Amino acid sequence: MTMLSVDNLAVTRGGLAVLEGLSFGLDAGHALVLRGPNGIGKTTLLRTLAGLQPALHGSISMPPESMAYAGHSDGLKSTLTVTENLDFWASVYGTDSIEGALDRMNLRGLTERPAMSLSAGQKRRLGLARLLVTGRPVWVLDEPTVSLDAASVALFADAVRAHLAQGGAALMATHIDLGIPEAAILDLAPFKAKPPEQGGISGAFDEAFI
Amino acid sequence: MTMLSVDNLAVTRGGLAVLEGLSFGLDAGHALVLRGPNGIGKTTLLRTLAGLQPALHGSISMPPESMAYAGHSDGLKSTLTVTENLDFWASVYGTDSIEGALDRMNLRGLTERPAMSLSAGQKRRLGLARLLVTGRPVWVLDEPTVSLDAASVALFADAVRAHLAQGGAALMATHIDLGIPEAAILDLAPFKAKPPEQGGISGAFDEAFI
Amino acid sequence: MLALLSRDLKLAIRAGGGFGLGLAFFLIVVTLVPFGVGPEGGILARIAPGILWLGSLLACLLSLDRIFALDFEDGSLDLLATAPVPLEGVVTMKALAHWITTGLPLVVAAPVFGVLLHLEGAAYQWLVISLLLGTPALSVLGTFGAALTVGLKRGGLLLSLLVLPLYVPTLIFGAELIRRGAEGMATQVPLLMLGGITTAVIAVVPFASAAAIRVNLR
Amino acid sequence: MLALLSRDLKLAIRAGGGFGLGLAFFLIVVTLVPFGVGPEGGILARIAPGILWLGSLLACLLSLDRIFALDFEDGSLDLLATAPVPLEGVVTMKALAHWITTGLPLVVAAPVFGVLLHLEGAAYQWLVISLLLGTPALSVLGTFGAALTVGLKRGGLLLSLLVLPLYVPTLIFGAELIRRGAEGMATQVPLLMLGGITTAVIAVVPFASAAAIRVNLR
Amino acid sequence: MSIWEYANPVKFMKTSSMLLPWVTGLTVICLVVGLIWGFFFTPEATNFGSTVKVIYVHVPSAMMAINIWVMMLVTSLIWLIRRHHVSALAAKAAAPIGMVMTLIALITGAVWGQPMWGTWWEWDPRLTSFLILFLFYLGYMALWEAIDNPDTAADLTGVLCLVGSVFALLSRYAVNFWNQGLHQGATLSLDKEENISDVYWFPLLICLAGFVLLFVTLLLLRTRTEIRARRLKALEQRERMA
Amino acid sequence: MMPELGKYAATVILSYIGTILPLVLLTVWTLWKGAKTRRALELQEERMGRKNG
Ligand code: HEM
Ligand SMILES: Nc1ncnc2c1ncn2[C@@H]1O[C@H](COP(=O)(O)OP(=O)(O)OP(=O)(O)O)[C@@H](O)[C@H]1O
Ligand SMILES: Nc1ncnc2c1ncn2[C@@H]1O[C@H](COP(=O)(O)OP(=O)(O)OP(=O)(O)O)[C@@H](O)[C@H]1O
Ligand SMILES: [Mg+2]
Ligand SMILES: [Mg+2]
Repeated sequence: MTMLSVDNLAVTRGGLAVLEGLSFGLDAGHALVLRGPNGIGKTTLLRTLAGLQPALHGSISMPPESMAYAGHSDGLKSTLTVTENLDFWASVYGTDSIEGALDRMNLRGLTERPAMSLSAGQKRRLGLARLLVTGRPVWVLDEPTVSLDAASVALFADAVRAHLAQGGAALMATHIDLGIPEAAILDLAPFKAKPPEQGGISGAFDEAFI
Repeated sequence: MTMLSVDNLAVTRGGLAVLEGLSFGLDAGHALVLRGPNGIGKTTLLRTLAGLQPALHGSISMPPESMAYAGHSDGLKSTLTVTENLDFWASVYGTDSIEGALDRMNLRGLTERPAMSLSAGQKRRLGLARLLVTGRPVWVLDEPTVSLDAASVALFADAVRAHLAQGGAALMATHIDLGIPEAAILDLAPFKAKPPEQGGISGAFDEAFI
Repeated sequence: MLALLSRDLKLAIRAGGGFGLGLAFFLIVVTLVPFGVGPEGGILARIAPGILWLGSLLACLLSLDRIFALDFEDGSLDLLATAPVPLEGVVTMKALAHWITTGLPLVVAAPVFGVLLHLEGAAYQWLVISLLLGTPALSVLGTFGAALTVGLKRGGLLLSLLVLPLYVPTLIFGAELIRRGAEGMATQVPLLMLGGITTAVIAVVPFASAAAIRVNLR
Repeated sequence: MLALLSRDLKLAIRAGGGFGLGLAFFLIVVTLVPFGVGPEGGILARIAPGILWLGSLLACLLSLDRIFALDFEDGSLDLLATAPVPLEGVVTMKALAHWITTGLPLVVAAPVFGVLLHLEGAAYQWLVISLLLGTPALSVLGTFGAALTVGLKRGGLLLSLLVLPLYVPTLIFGAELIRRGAEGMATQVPLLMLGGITTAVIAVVPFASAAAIRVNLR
Repeated sequence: MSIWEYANPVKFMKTSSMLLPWVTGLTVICLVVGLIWGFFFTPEATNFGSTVKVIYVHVPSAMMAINIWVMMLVTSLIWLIRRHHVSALAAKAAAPIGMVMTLIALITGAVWGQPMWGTWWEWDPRLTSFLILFLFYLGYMALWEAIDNPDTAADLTGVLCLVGSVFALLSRYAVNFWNQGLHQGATLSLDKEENISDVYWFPLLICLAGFVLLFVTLLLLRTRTEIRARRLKALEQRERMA
Repeated sequence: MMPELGKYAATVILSYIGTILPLVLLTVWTLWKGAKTRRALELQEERMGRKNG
């Protein structure tokens, strides 16, 4: 079953196209890793898929209410404890238990700590635990393993595998190895937007003035 | 020549010792990589060395005004351009030219962009360029290559090597490979602070209450 | 949705007495006015309704700029915008939390501050009524301003600048209501206007705020 | 050091008219007061010195909370603390930048606002003098408050609570200076006190602020 | 044995638990005797009428409000200079008591002002400077609450207390300059005993002692609580470490 | 028993109430907080199996 399909998509940042002609599909049980040099537009693409900004062109289709997004920052409240942070997101998404997520991300020993007193990697683990409590099938993750040590990367890889096994799907941008060799890889470099005179797409906001 | 020597150091976070009994020296022309799982105390150690917090015990010696510190965040002003950001730090450190740094970190094409419109990796490159303009011999870096793509990691490794060749030294905490195989590695796990009853150091602030 | 409200209240309390601070600021404004204006009771009584309203308005204003800014900075706003809750609801809950932590305590404490400014006896009941009717509008309008300026560094002053003109009608009718009440004149008109403004604001403005946030996240 | 000043000024301008916003807020407060108080010229003239001082004080206050907060959040403060500049100097430069963007424009524009409030003729020169002497103290004290609350979420209101009582002497002598000046009374005492307070504050408080920042970074 | 030994939490806990029953007993005796004597068995004064009885709650609370701030200043300095934890915690423990004392002085003053000056509130220098003192207490307490790390909080509130004291004094002077005021002058000095006759003087002394003792009792209780809270936090962290 | 307070009865009584009530509240709060902390500390000490101070 296709969870997400993207057709001839073009995305913009700061009024300028950054990626164009992008088409791919993501099936249930599969993971896709986005790669590409800094500034190619991975974050922009993921934000567009998450509905945070409109696409310039092309179409995105996915079942309604099926996506969970995690960006560069984790959305943690520094004065709330680990449990309170997770509980909040669980009730926003209408799921009930955070116990599984705490175990899976090895946060058991930290439950009563305010998020502010966590180390960089511990914060990130908490951010990933949030994904587990959303109960959404399509994960859209921007550099999920930043600051994680080897053991935590393995935890993350296990969590992704379990998610895929339950029929979920995952789309991840990264520069480093995620420890999920079975994931397909999509290199974004070929889709870099070209200026219109070289056959690139036109129609980004500012183009009207050119 | 020894640039930095640490003797029987103990560092605290939130009133509790996290690392203890740490001794090492760093010679000019050498690099040392700190490793250890999330939350072991790498950031705490580096902040202590940088003089941002007092050590619980032990001594740190290094020539005065010789250290440049770069933490998890880059200290960029989002409304200033790349050049303005660098210029500011250059004049704070009393060095004059930022041209070399721009070239070495491949920021030439971005000079007039406000920092806010950079991608995660571009921001990090700018943060590293700041180090180059400090003109300080001892670099103390916390996860310097987060969010960098492979090409930028190589740029960074080259910059470190050039710095070492000029008689500098570098101390770096990281979880991923920095591409500097000649650097010595110090695993912090054995230095984890133990409770006093197991022979750990006592005297952290809250100990008086126990 | 209620989770959001309870989270915001929790955050306000954690951050060191969310409830008390608005009040304390109000108290400070009320204290400073006589220093500026001079201590004579007559003059103070004359300007008391205006000052009390101005004080609550400013107390409101100062707590405003962080309504969305913190959520924006730590990425929660992105996550809330992709979560299965309507952004209009989020905005309304934020305004409600703001009112509970700032507006409501002001309503309760205002009579005490009235004493400090020699407010006339008949005016106290009208003071409470007008604040009770008016402050919700302040919170909702403030949320709108905060939504417009979310993501701007140093939004504080800009926010005030945007919001204060929107506060003018509420301020005018609020202070007028107290003044008329104190002098025993007819109070229907300001009362109706104040109620009307608040109702309309609560019904309409959250949509504008949600739209502003969507644009700002883009 | 100068680099720091010019950076802060640049930031203030980039962030959408740093200079204008303090003024605009001042203007709004000055226009809202007649709405709250009623438009009679007599009363307005009577309370004008106080309101002008209160207005500048609040305009100052509103722009205060971000003096260090932004630098703390993006890590610049850590880097500045490890840079070869004394933290006392950093603090002083920050206060100076704040004064240039907020205090100075207020001094220049205050006479115009005086007209709006029917300020008496003889008072204008004293208005300018008292603001010129007093506002630097406001900025330096504000920097102290900002240093105490750096790193606290939702510092805005707490900051006001800490700082406003410290503003009391300046406010009293400032407003008194204008009032006495307007009435042709002797102005030495308030003048000397105002100048003395400002000088002492500038000489001493930056050390306290720098100490507070060091503690906060720890 | 030096006084600094009491800066050790364990020593302080031991000593204070020994002291507490005695202090508590004395407090109750003084307060009950003083207040009952003041309320029931003092004659009317010519200029104040029966309201002279208010003096037995008004003056002690007003004096305590000031003295507690001074005590906080001293303990803050001890903390800043010698870094004895108990003195920082004592300052923290004293603040709410001082705030309540200030509040009582304001309430009784306001109630007293109604018949005497015909107004609940007047911007008299003495009254106004109390209002400012109240604000300082509020700010001090709010800062303690807002900071997580107790060490940091102790340092910052200490600095605030220092700066605040200077400005409290300055405000007092400024306020005096600004408004001459209605409030009673200081008749309560020991060398001018004739100003206040013995009938009023003795119960007042007892009340004063009662308020001081009450402050000591509450201070001991609250400091003990703060020390326990600190110890609890340390133990929790220790548990986490193991 | 009750002394003759005359026309100022309200003033005197109000001021005593205004004193005793805050003091009682402060005391109750202090004791309550003390008891709460003490209980939490005892629980913790029990759990960690240690006792001193
Ligand atoms: C909120 C209002 C008031 C405040 C904050 C206040 C404050 C004070 C203070 C600080 C003292 C000095 C205690 C000392 O000797 O150190 C005092 C004493 C006194 N107050 Fe008030 N007061 C207030 C209202 C009043 C009123 C309305 C009256 C009666 C008309 C009054 C009568 C007195 C008297 C008789 C003393 C004793 C004077 C002496 O012997 O020193 N106070 N009050
Ligand atoms: N506000 C903006 N205005 C103009 N250009 C922008 C703006 N924000 C980002 N860009 C540019 O858009 C491009 C895409 O950025 P994006 O953040 O999507 O990159 P990325 O692939 O996620 O990079 P990284 O791996 O470094 O995170 C970059 O070249 C960036 O410089
Ligand atoms: N404010 C605090 N109070 C109590 N404990 C804290 C506080 N801040 C950090 N810690 C704890 O101190 C320990 C050291 O943290 P530190 O940030 O130095 O780790 P790190 O080695 O840099 O980890 P990472 O690789 O995840 O960045 C962690 O266990 C962390 O949870
Ligand atoms: Mg990115
Ligand atoms: Mg770290």
